[in-house]
Amino acid sequence: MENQEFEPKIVAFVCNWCTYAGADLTGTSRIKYGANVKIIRFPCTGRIDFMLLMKAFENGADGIIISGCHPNDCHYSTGNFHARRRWVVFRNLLNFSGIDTERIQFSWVSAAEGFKWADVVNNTIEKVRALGPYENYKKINVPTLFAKEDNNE
Amino acid sequence: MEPIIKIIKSASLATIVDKLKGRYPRLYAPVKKQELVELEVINGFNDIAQDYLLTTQSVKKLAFPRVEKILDYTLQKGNIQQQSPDTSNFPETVLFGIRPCDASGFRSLTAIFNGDKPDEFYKSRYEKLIIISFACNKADAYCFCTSVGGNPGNTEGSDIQFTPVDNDEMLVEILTEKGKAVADLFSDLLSDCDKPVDKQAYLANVPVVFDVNKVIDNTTKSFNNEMLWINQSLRCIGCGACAFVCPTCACFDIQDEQNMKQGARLRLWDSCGFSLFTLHTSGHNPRHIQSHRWRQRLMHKFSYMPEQLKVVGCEGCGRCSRACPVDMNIKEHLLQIAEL
Amino acid sequence: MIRLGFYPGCSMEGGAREYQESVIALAKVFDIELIQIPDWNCCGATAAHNLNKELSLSLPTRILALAEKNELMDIVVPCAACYSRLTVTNHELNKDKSLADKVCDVIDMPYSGNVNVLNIIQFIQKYIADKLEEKVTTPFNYNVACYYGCLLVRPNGILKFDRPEDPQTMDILVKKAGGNAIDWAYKAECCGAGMSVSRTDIVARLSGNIIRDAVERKAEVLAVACPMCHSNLDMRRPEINKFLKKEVDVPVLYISQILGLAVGLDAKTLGLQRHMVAVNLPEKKAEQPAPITNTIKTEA
Amino acid sequence: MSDILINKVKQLLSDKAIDIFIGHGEGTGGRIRPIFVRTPEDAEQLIFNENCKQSWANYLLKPEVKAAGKIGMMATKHALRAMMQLASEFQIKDNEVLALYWDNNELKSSADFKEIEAYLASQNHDILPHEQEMIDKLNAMTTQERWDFWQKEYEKCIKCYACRSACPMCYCHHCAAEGNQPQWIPVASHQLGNMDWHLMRAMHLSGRCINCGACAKVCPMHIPLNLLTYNLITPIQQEFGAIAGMKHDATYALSTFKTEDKENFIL
Amino acid sequence: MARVGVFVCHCGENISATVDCEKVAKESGDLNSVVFSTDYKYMCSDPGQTLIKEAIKEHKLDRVVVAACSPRMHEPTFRKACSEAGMNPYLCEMANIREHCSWVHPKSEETTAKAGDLVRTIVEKVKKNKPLQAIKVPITKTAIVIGGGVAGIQSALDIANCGHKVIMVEKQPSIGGHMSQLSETFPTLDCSQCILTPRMVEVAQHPNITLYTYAEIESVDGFIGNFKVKIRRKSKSLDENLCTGCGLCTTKCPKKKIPNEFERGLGNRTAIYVPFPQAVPNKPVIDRENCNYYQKGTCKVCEKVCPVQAIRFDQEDQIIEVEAGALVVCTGFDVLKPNFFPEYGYGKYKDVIDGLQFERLASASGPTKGEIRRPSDGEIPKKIVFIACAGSRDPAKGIEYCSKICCMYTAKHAMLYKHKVHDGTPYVFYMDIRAGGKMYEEFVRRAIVEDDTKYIRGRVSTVFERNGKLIVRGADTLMGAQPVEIEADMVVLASAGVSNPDSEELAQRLHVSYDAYKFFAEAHPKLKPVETNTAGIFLAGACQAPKDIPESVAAASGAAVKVAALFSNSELTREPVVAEVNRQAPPVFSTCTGCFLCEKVCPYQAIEREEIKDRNGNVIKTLARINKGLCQGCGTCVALCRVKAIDLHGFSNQQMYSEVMALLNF
Repeated sequence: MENQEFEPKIVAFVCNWCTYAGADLTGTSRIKYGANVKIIRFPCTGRIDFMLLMKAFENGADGIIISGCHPNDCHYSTGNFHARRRWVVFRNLLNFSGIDTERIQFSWVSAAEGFKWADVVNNTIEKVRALGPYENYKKINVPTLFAKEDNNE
Repeated sequence: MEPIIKIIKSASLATIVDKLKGRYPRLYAPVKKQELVELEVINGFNDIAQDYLLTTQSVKKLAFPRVEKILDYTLQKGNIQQQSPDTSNFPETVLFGIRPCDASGFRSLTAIFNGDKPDEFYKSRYEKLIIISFACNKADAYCFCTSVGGNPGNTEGSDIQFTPVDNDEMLVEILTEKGKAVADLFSDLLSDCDKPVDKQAYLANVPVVFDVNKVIDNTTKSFNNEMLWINQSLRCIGCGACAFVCPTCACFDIQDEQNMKQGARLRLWDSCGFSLFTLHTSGHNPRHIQSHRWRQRLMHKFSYMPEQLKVVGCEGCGRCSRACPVDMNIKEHLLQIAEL
Repeated sequence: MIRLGFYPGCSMEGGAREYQESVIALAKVFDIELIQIPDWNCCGATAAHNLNKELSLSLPTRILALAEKNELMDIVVPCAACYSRLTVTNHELNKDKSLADKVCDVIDMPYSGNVNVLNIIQFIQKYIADKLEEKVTTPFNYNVACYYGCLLVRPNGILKFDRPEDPQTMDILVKKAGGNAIDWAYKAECCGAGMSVSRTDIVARLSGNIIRDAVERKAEVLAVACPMCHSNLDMRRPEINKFLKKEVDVPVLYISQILGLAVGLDAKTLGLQRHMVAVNLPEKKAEQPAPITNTIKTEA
Repeated sequence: MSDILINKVKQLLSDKAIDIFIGHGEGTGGRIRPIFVRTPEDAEQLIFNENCKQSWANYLLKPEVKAAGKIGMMATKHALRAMMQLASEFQIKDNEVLALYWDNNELKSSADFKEIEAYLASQNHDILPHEQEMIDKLNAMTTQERWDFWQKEYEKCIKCYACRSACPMCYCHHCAAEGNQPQWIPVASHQLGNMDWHLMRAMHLSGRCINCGACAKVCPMHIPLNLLTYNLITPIQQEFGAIAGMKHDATYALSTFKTEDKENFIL
Repeated sequence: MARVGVFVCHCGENISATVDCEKVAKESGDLNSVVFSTDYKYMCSDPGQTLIKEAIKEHKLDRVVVAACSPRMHEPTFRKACSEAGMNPYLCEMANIREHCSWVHPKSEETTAKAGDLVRTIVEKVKKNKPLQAIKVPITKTAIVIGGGVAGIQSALDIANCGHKVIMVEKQPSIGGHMSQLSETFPTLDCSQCILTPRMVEVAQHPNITLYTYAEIESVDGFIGNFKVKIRRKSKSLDENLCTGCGLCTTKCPKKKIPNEFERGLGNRTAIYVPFPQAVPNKPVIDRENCNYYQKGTCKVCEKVCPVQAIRFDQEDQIIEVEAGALVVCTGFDVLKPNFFPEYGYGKYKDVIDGLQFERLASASGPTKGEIRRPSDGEIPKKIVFIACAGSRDPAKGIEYCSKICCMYTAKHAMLYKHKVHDGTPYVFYMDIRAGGKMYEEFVRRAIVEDDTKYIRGRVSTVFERNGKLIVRGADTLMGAQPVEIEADMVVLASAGVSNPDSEELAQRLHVSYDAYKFFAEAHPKLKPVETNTAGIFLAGACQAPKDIPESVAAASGAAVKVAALFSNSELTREPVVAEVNRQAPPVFSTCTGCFLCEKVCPYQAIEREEIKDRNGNVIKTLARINKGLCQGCGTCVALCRVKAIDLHGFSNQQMYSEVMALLNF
């Protein structure tokens, strides 16, 4: 088992109108990418709550992809701009707290960028694979805590 | 049992710690951590804080942990397995160097947890505790143990109590059978007490500020005195610091934490100071303002507990006042109530 | 005492000495010291920038770097050509960081891109204009045709100074000095510039058109802010007159000289004697000249 | 200084300009505590000295205090900024709270947002050098070192929520930490629950923190929580040009955007 | 307990070639709450849909997960099928195991496992789905057309002819807009007034159209189908019901030298005036700023001469409130202000005029009765220079766009000039000739060839006066950038078309977005050219960008169709994917704190304030409320809300949280 190459678990948070559609195009174009990445559909990047990203790491994600419409292309006209600001701040906070922001890939992928989506996914898989499993979180996550024999304090 | 009085050289404490360490699986003692003094597992005598009044948190966590798992379960379709943790296997644990007010605090906790039907977790943990307390030779402006029936040399709840006396010696009081068994480990270091020692003379001076019975009476009578509670708690910001550092606060919350596969039921410290404490699902909150919560805190300790459990829910350690972000000194408030 | 950097460039030390003299004298009146950038070099205002871009940027960059080294963050550059080169250089360097690094490497000096280059009018606007009116002792009550030429206002996208086709800044200054800045058509036309030596015939034609329009609109003085313009309009007057087929003796003064006269500096200090076309301004009464609003009939 | 303050408050109370005054008072063993003065006589207990740096702005929204009537408050710079930020979030209105503050040793009083803004504009609002030093030190660490640093701190947390209670910006009636559908933040004060809580709080305060430092000062476990939010102040100011608590009508940095906002991490 | 059915589609071989669909179906049957799971070759086919419908009935399913293609493809199909089986359609979700799985991964265990993960994730999501009802919004079948130019007229008539009520609001005393100022129109050279006036009259007489001239929009509240609009009817100082439009007052008014705006200052008018003879309504207004009575307190000549006593000096502005279901914004454009080009001497030289002034000169009803005479001395100009792109396509002047109509009208001007001044010479300085359009290129060609217009390709640097002539100096770039000087008698600037000075203010009142040039912005430049980003507000004409008449009319009809389509139902049905602020029993009312930081985040201004009052009417709490009519469901507010008081139907916190948990824990 140990010799087997590490397969990271990656969650992708994407908006419905651009990246989800872009990933659909990757499919219709039959471009291949790693099966490690699984997509969760949001109406807009503006809907992506930073708490969900925290939850993803806590529940064993080794990497996260967040992707939406290019600036000015938002279906709701400005959701991605708001999201972008939040990411700037959130990323800064994570970094300051010692959470590895290398494991979070942000991207703009339009509905026409099927190839780009495959690239983003494959590159992220490679990057996270090189970083290895996210042990920090695995040490403090809930099942580990429960496994302790006597948590007295 | 009758207490056995002995004398020991202060210098022998290190040896005692080593012996305890060799005999018991866990040894807790006050440890200095930056600004805090915390009760921690120690490896040797040198880990122990040299000069401390009290630990920042009380010792209650050893019998009533911050987070305690009381149930484990796994989830599978149509098959939910559950399992309670084994309470018979808690390790024997020595608490070395805690203060008399902490030791006596177990009286309240025991009254609450083991009242009508013993709480399996508390009971099992408490039974495994060996309590070696150090009498206080100093006190601060927050201390008021003498006003609530305690004193700096109170032996209640301790198995052994040490009191520093003259000539780098310490008075040793072996108080229980459990204590005697422990003392046997270092009986070679103990010498007999040839002449009676006036223990009181070596204790800190903690003046009595109020008559606790007056407080109990007046608290009970003042339930409807809105302005009293409002004025007392106007600066209360509603955090849980007081309850969490208190050696006798025993309120808890039950929460399940689970993912898709497994989960656990946890018992967690809670505080009556939180607005959420009594919030109903409907949105109604019977204690909707902070003064009601403050009233509850005092009523609980000085009215309900004396009435129902025959104990005062306060040891006079003053931790709540020290921890209070806005300096609500409980001593002052109790004095005000006593003088009503 | 305000201390500002000063970049004379070649002409201030040669053919346009009176320009430098008048600028320094004028500054002095307003308690401003102009400090020559030590060890300054040529700005490269030739055709060089068409041939070798890096060289054409390196020369001005060295000047700017020297200014920065001497903590002269505002520098006054009276020559319009020098002003153009230095400002364009600042623009190019700030636009392209890698180019800036390369050029700094060439001159072996650091430069941040933050030295502020002021042409003569910007300098006056920023440091003098507010106090000008109270200092005017002898209002310059003549009809003045303000001639801006090309390099002062172009390329507008880079210099961002005044309106390229219809500049106004010098007119405003002349009015503050008590003069009547006339409305005319050749404010920003070409004077012939670099052809000054090689093709005097072209200069005569282009500058001639300028002089003719000014004179036809009753200008008594031309105001300029560029040594090259000055030399074409002043020094080439014989050729111009030949082209115009008449003798025109309207003098050409630097704006600094005009303001200098207005604040009471004497002709010598301002170097008026150095002009080719003699400066013989008629005596005027103290009051303002009759405003020549417009020569156009249609105007009511 | 105390005398000037006492006289002023006495007058305000006897003039009925205010009904209750929140100020600094002598606490146990030299500590400073907030006191609430309702009568001119009680005003004698007020003090003001160099130790009185605490902001009492978190009391402005407390129901019992509001019920007392018109509020006056001895306001430090941070308390005033808290007021402005609260105003920008529609929690207090212009001329609702009378703030007393020292401007160059002169005791000023104002309930007018514009005046307070003008005063604030004249003050320095940088975080303290030793705090900046700590932030720089943390930022200079490796990611793993930072993780270890914070885990050690989070481990101490007992989740008493004193940080939340003391923060003037944590005024929500129903904190997200208390939401349980879904249970975003584990209630338990284990390492994960503690970390989740502190990260969420820092994020919710980003762009709103007025660097009063109350969260860290009140922490009974001495966790330097303020660093989490302070660290975001500079980037938010630099990237978005926003600084909290300076204007009563400021737009929250994360409520708005510019199309030309910069980032360097989005592919 | 939810009863979930999982339906795994093979999509022929599209999915089953790489994913073991049978296994996926079987394993999803082991998931909590899944009471039925199956796989089938084509779920979207009739038998496939029947299979789902029957399973819903047979197994009493209350949730359905279809694992197939992208929900962007077939979500409506399956939701409809579920609905037909009596289930709430919003309790059906899709797991995308085709585009996001079978097509992008090779046949392998991992691919099948991933399909299983995706199904599990959606099963967990769907368990948190709540039954939703499509939102029905009642529609007020009245449209407000703002602006009475050709676009507004067209739009109003089209809507009115569909049988709906229209309220037209025009700022000026008369409708007609810029088109009424034009002489002839390109490329046909038919008279502008002749084709426009009948339509103006039709507007005035149409039973479905209410016309408010001299009126402006004061405020707009509400949302699609339910706008509440306040209209300010500026005082005309006239009782319109009494006035017969006899015009006696205008002839007797002593103030006669007021520059006439309609004639662009080339003619005069009186203080009480009708802007032009064909005005609709043909009733005067008093221009108070120029009226002797209002300025000096005496005169009242008009009152004295009025045979029907219709003058009302004490009349005040009137605010009327109307309800409307849709708005069409047709506020048109403006022409660049004169002093914009100091080097061309506009404003300095009387004989430098702009295109609209030339239209007036050329108009048979204009100040010169259609003769081209220069303003300064009334002489007929023998040499005339037209300067195209006066301001347009000039980044230095801040207008980078092409004003589009100038090439054509400049050619028309040259032609009209030549037709009227046979011995004159028209010159045109141009950058490029943009004559895309039916018969447009031919038209320009005619101007050049038949009417001998001298087209010079190059820009003009300056225009100045010398000896009574206007010297136009420019360059001829086709002659090697040769400098050119033309001694002209008159210069006509094809000044750039710009947005109205008050367009920004109006846009903010309407909550529609606008571009850098303050022109109103379409919802999509190609596919939604007459919509705005605010549902129910449409655009037409030159308020979007400079447009010629046919384009404006086409857009106006387009907008009218959008309005008519909207009005074709009595209710508007919308997807219920909207945000909602939670509500609880007193005393909490909601977890919303009322910080309103969400207010600015919303791209649709859908967040409103709701005051909770006690019985005495005192405000206890102010809460955010989402206007369902405006909300489009982006969820940006949801992620911002600190207390999680806002949630988004269809993508709720519970749903998204469950998805993350389910995806990662197995």
